[in-house]
Amino acid sequence: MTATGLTLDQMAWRLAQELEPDWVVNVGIGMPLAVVPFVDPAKDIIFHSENGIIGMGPELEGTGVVDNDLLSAGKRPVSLIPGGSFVHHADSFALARGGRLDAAILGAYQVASNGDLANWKLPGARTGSIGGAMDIAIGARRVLAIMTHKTRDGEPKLVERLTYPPTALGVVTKVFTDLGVIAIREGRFILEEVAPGVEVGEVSAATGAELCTEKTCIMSLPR
Amino acid sequence: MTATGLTLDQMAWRLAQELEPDWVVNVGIGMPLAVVPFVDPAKDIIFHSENGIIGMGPELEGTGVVDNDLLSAGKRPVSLIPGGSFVHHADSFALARGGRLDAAILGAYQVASNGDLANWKLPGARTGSIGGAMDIAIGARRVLAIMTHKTRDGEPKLVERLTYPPTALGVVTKVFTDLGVIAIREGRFILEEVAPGVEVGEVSAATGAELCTEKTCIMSLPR
Amino acid sequence: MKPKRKTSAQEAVERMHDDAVVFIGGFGRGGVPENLIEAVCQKRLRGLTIVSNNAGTSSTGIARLLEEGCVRKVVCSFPLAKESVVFKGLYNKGLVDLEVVPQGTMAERIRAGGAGLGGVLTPTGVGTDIAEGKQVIELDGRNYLLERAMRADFALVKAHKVDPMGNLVYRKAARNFNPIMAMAADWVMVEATSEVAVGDLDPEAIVTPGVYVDAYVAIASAGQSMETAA
Amino acid sequence: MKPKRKTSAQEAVERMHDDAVVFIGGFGRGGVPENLIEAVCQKRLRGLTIVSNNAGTSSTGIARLLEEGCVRKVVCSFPLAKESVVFKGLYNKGLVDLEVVPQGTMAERIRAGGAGLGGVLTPTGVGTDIAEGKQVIELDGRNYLLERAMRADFALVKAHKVDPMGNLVYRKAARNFNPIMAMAADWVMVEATSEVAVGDLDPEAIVTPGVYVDAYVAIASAGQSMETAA
Repeated sequence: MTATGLTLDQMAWRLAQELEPDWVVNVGIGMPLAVVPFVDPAKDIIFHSENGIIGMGPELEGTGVVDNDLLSAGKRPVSLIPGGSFVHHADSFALARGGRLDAAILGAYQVASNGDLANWKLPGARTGSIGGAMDIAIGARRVLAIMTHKTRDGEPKLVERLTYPPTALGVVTKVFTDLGVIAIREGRFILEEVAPGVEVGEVSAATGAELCTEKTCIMSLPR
Repeated sequence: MTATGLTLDQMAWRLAQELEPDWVVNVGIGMPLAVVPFVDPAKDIIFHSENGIIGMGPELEGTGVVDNDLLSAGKRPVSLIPGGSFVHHADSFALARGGRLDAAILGAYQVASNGDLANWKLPGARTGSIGGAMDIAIGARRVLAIMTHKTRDGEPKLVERLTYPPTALGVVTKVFTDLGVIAIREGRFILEEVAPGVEVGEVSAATGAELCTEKTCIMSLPR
Repeated sequence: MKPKRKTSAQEAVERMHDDAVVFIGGFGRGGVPENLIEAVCQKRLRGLTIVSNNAGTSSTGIARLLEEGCVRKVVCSFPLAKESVVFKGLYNKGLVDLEVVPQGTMAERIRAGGAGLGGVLTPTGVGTDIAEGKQVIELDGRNYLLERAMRADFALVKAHKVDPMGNLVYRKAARNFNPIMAMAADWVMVEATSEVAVGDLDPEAIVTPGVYVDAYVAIASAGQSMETAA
Repeated sequence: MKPKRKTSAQEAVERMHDDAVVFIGGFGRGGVPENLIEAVCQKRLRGLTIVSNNAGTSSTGIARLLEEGCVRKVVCSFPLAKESVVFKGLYNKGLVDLEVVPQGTMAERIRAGGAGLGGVLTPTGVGTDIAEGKQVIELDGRNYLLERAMRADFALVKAHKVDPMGNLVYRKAARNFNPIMAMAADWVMVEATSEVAVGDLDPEAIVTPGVYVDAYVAIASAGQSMETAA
């Protein structure tokens, strides 16, 4: 059914359009990393990496030498932009919680219509890896979640109430899936854009909560 | 009566002997500043100034030019020792509260036999200047108070219970007055040393609480 | 990264308004943004709450703001310095309010505001007048005061060098409250002694990352460092 | 100021003992004091509680300590990295305890320990499993968790340069937890890539003042920065 939806690259491209010039943005590990190459350099986005890099530059590839002192949160070699700087971990998370992140891009297991986010632990699991997700989700002005619309088993990941252990409550502002762009406002999912070739009704059926589709547009993709 | 006691310079000299090599020491404003010139440079004491100087050097005198960016807490021009550094105010007080100060030298209005310290506000006054005294008194491993044994009106300043507003509770470890050196242990004043020419009974009479004088020695002064 | 707004002192303070809470860096005369303060005076604002270590000395810094009638309340640790004559005059006449905060508690409250925390538990002030009206929390048999985080609408920060990205370094003990105040205000204005090019500041030595800075002025202050003693 | 104890990795860890709580700097492989860790392994300590961001990757860093059976408990934010095979093996067999702490909360708890605070109030973790057993405090209608300060008996710190007074600077993102761990342990051991003379480090750029350092080792790590990619 979702064969007609967006590819990961298309999802990442669409999310990248959401970032506004000069924003300070934290990018989580996993799917969010796919967004970075699509961000227009002319927007002068300042990327924050939780391990104390303010002004993280693009990933380095194929140089053969790895500088372990300059890795992203996903442990991949990166660069520092001119004017970037380094801080220690308490100062790095002070920035994240303190309101200076315009946006955080996070992966998700589930997102609820009240903005609750689950992305660190599976139900019933003994434990999970939180990393910095709880602090970043609670601190960023906007939390942009990127995930497939449904699980591999076909279960909806956009739900009325989380069944996975929460990461943070009431934080997600927008969700970017293979089927469309869903904003969260006043406790409701609002389908702002639907992927080309996908029916609005198909998105509603794949969503585990009420989906407002009154003002849904068809997403414009490049080319 | 206290005409036979120590001069301020003698009190300061005696307190200076108390500091052990390599200690990190905070020096308050007022009477404590008199101690610094008597500290043996060979002890390599590291002076901390609350305004973010770690390794504060001696006061500068008569140079004609004042560097307002390098003043002591008492707003007097100082220097930085080789290997000294600067931190911001939160980090400066983190050091003070965090247990890395071996000693603080503070002036006092009153000291109680349980170690309570009063040094910031007069009784009945609308307000006073705390500065960093509360944090430093609570954080330093040893609080060495320097003050005259009695007020100008002849009232004892070493008391059983504070009548002045407290700065910190149970913190003072030793008091250096014009009449002697008084340790505080297990809620009691212990007269360790008496100033030359002063009678032990005279000190007891000038003290507003029980004074243990069993092991009192006569203070040795230089020359 | 786009350059921050470089401006004049007058333009920098344009968006400041009456009744705002304002952080002002400095300890004694070190690290006081005197040109920005002067611009606030000239704007004739009213009802400001000023958070700073001192209440102004002689007729400089915060004393200027007090003199010009801009200030309703001062939050500080050391209000009654010998030279704080303007403050003492107004305070004794009941013309300005005062909240005295222990210096280390003030630093932590500001840092907590910048760090998105609700507050900190500190042993400082337990059993003193400062504890009045505050929650006491016992942990492992030791008492702590719950001290609330503090944020401001505006911060006036004095730096040594600024680059066009807003990165800051300070000079000696003029650092004091400036870096933590820059973290904890909604709009941060910097007065730097000099401006350098992007890349001139060592990324390892930048104390305040430019993300905290909203506007800056590059101007050498007459009354600042290295003045001739009176 | 007298020089700090300069020593070998073996001598540095001499006073460490079984059942100690130990801070270890690092994030991934950046800023991990690998030589000090190796010395701890060789000392064959038992029952250690290790506080670090990760639970060790492949067979380096904390994975070495786990492999040698030195560790009773790991306190970290990211235990289940793909490469944390040693930890996962032991954890699944019930041979090591785990406390998962959100990364920013871990940083603040350590800093609070260093700053002599009892704890901090953070919005992080409210309404999640992390809140279990913790006091919730409401301020102005927002809920915060009371997170306790954390201190350690020992800290193993990785720095870039050290001077004989113990002053430290770090290299790039290898800074991470190292400076705050150096503030919050009773005995702080530093492994620096190189040693410089007193005065060579700019007083404005020193990140960890020497007063926090008890002993140091100057040694270049094989597996650290600038290794050739596999």
